[in-house]
Amino acid sequence: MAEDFWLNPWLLVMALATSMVAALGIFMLPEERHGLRTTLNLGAAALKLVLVIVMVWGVFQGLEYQLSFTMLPGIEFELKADSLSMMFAGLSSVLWLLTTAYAVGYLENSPNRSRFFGFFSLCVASTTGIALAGNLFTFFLFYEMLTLSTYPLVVHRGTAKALKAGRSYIIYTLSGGAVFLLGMAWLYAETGTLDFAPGGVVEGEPTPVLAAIFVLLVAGLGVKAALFPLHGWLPQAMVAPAPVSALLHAVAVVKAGAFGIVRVISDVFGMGFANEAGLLLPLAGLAAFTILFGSVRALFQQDLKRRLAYSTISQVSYIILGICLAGPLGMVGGLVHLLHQGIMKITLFFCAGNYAETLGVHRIDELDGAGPRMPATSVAFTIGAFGMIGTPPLAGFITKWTLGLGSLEAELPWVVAVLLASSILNAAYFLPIVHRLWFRARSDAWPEEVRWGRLETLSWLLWPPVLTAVAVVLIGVFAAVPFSPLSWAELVVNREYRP
Amino acid sequence: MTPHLLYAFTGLLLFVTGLFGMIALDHLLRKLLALNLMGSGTFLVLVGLAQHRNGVDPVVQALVLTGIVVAIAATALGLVLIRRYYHLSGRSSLEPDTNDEAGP
Amino acid sequence: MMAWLMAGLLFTPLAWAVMSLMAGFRAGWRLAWLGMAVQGLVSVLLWLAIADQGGFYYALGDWPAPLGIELRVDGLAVTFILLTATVATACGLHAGVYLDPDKPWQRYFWPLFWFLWAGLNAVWLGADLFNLYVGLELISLSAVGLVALGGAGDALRASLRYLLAALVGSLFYLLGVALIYGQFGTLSLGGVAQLAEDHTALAGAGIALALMLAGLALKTALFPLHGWLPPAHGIAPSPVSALLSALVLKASFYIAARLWLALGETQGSYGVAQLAGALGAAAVLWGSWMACLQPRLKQVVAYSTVAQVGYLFLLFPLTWQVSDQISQQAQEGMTLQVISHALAKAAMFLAAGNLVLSTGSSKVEDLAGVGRFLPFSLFSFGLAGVSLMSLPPSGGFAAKWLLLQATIGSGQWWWALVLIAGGLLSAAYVFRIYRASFQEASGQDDFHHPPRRLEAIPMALALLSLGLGLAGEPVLAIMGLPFEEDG
Amino acid sequence: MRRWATPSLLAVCFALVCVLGLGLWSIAFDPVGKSLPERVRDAMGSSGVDHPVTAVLLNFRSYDTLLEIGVLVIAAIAGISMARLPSLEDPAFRTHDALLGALQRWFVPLMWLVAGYLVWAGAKQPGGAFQAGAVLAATGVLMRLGGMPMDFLQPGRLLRVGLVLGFAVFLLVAFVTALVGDAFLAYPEGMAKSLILLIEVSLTLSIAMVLLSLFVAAPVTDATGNQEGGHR
Repeated sequence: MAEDFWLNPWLLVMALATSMVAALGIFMLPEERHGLRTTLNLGAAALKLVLVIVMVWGVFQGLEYQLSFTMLPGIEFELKADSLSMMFAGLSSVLWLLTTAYAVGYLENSPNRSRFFGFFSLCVASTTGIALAGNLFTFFLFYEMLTLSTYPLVVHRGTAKALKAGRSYIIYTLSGGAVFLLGMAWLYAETGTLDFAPGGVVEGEPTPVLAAIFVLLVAGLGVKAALFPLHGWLPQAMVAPAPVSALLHAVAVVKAGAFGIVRVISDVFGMGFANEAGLLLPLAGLAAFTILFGSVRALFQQDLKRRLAYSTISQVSYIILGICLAGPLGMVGGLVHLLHQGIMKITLFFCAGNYAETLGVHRIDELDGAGPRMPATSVAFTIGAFGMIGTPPLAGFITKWTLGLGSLEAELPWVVAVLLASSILNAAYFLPIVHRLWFRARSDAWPEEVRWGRLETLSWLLWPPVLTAVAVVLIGVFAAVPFSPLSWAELVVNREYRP
Repeated sequence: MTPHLLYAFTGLLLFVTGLFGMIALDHLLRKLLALNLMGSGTFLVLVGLAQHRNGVDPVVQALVLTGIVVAIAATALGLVLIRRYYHLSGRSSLEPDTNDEAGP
Repeated sequence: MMAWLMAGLLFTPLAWAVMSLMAGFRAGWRLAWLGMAVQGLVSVLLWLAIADQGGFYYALGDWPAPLGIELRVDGLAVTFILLTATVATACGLHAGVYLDPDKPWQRYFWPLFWFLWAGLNAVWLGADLFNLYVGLELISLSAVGLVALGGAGDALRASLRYLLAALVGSLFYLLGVALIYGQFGTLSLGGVAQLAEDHTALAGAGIALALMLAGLALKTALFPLHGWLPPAHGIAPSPVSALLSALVLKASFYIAARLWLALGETQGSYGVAQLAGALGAAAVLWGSWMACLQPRLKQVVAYSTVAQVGYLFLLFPLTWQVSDQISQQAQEGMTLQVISHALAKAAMFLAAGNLVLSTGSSKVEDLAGVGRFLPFSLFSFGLAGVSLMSLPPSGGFAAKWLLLQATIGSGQWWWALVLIAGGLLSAAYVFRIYRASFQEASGQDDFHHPPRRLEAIPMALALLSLGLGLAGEPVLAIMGLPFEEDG
Repeated sequence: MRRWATPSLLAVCFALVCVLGLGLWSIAFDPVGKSLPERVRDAMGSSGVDHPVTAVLLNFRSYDTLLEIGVLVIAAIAGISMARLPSLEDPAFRTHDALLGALQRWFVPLMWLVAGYLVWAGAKQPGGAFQAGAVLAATGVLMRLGGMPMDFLQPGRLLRVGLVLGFAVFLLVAFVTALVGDAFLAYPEGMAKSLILLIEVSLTLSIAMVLLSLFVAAPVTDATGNQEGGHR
């Protein structure tokens, strides 16, 4: 009986449905039912987290959840929970809970909240779908749904700037989706299958056609992963409200792209095949270039959120770089960064949002003396920043260390140089901010200060970054403990790619 | 070459003449007449070709009768519309559509 | 049982046309409820029966073809009959609330509506070339009548253009029928197809086929013969626009497709197939581009129809002298495209009507701020847009997927580019509407709220079109049922 | 641009004539398949009438005819929907001409007689409902021109009943035959002749009514509506 419960494939549907049903409920609720909406939203988020934890446990025990039905002749709609998908699903469900709480505080007293939270939930439903997709077709289905459900969030404020950003976002992502579709259709015509399988489904000799398909798929995914030169939408999308930026950057959109690339390389083409076909090295080069390019561009940004945006462009490419090293250690490094970057980046965005909401500060040069005024937020920011730079023993260090080992294992020493250069650049654009926070005195008043009672800011806004900052420390320090991101990434690699 | 075939070729000629008128003429009544010419041409082809082949063919005669009734209905509808259009707008031709005068 | 169903199917719309002519608008609406229920029930039962037993020929008057007229009752036909019942019921329910019942001419709406429905059913089932002509005329004339009903000068001009185009198209078709009859001596499509298989590449039959296709292309508003469509579909009352775009266009296309599948292989040529595809491709690009430029909401939707119809014509190159499997894929893709476009476009026109009603303006730019007040209609519009953009999981996407497979499989990769580009261009005009509605308006609160029912109908249609992709397999399974010749 | 439009159109039309002519020629001398009239001849015995055209129209291909009458009714509906209400008939258009009046007195009864004959004759020789209806409608036109009051042309219930009577009878026959017999429009054994006659007579009346109402619907209503719905 208990066995049946653990194995129940309807867990997959329920995990998907929690946010979907929440979205529908929220759309139906009248605008002024704030309390009910918040309860519904947080309740769904918590329930989903529980479901995912159950499935994580199940997968850890070696179970595999699977559910499918035929959509079109030869095409299945398939949901599947393996260790890799649980990684992404776990990340999204944890961070969804936090981001929802944060957004409730952030959007207090602003209009159109019903619409916002509705699409917010849809967005998370799509992310879960992406994580649980059991074949490329299902993946694409949710991938496009994600595009659609994030658009209203990006243009939420309805200003000319927001609409412009939304337009560029949609042009980039839909074109990417179209390219991906072409690649997928071609792949199906060539191989007759779209399934995900450990070690890949592509067989036979590498051919130019397969290489072209690979390029199409990666290019389509690279748009969302903000791979150079397809990154143009990301800095513009910063006009969205802070929780949206946090979600776009840390959890949903860019990660969907990166996760998709991982799936394509490891479960469709197969690491070995892709490497033999010589497809991975150019991609690794592109990722390395993106890492450096993003960091350099970040140096010159004066707007806090834009600097973080370029930092994201740079950091997400670590994941791709890790996979492209084509070795187990590199893969562990890439996968673990999927989680690490998410948690660190969301901390930074929460903090940036707090500065904007509480003090009215958007630019870096206005941050002088924010540390003493908002100590908890600033400590969280500092931890996040040091994590990004890769200071031991924080999360970012684990990533860079593993990646470094991976590149040596793959005998690509130049990657180590890239990692080092990137760390120096990270320091160069993060440390001045930290310096301003703590070591510069404030001379004039804050642009738009709001007082929220006893605490430095609204408690809805304060707790999420504090919790994630603590997590950054913990996952770094206890990286070797079971269920830590690192151990799970090792589990994924061990289970699926070293059978 | 039977006389029936001659009818068919005449019908063809009428059809294309009607088509020419339909495109080249502006006045709506003329267009409608051209349309009727096309219709008559078609009926001639229908009967002529079939009777050339089969001799007297009651099937096509019946078809043409049906076709004539349909053509009458269409012509009548066209006339009703043209008349009302003329009544309301004072125009008897379809000038190039500008699209955005339309709508409430 | 089957005989009763067929009798009910043929009888109901015509009988209701007669009865509602006797009644006023309100009484006509009450009658229509009953009629739609009967027709819907009959359609569903017939669909189930065909799914169970396979298709058959129904000889009217008990005179089998070629002497009498036969109806071809197969999976595809009943699928379209069911589709017609769905969309027409939705439009009818919408119209009953939407149209102003006090205008004296509205009483004629219902008879024309029912005649239109009857004509559509006649075309779906038709297997006799001349009978199809009469069915087409039944559709055209009632559609023109609906567009013109109570209209002002502009509406009349639009309906006149529509009428003239439709009649010229019909006459081209009829001339083609005349030639076919002269060539093969029969009017039954099945009989013609059989003879054509024994005598391939007859010059006269090829010309006849080209004539018929040209006429039907004009009636289907294939680029560059689409000029009559946007004014007519844009200016008609929304429920009528929905009917026209969703169903009426498909009728002429359906005939063209059946002709092509019966005769194309033996009497057609590579040139004709590629030309039809090229014009369809041009329609996709040009229609979408024009939709991006239109200032009026309903014109945007109307041009979108021009574009979406273009996809259908890719059927011609993708079924000409290719393997059975690819032809099957293309046909399935075409069917799904017809169904999903019908549902989505009807939803879109009805939702657009609601939006126009509530903002009191037909301009796209006046939608600013409507997102806050009318999210339900806007949401329906958006969901329908998903299908038009052919994003998953909509029926439009499933159609595109199958067509993509067919293009790649047949090596005609250039159509794949058209499919992809068309999807992106349609996103451009759909997002243009979204964008306008997300704009924050300065203090404009002057929105009128239409009744709930008006909002629910487009939503239901949009959801159907969205869900079609998920249920593609069962729908296609019915459509592709083997046909039993003796039935 | 405009200067070249007509010549180039002419050229296109000429090319079209050539192509179509070629097609016609090739068809005329290379027909395939069997001949349909033979089948008509064979089936005449059970058709219920003697004249083959009538048999085709009202028996073999009666479904075509049913739909065709539907098309005619649609045109009539569109016509009366645009007429000024409530009366279709405008007294201002009446003429009072003594000669016309005298002519009428002679002609109208004669034309009725002719119409009746045409219906009846349709069973054996050329003639039938449509011809008779046309003659009947012409009578109405003549009466109207002569200033005879024709109250039944007011678009009231009477007119609408008249318009659809033939269609309704035809449809009812079709439905009943489907329920009791084998198929839609399959006349039961031995009843073909009387049913066809019933249909013919009622069709004659309706066709005349349709044509007449289209002719008489001259005055046009000025009222136009908001194209979109009435809720604002």
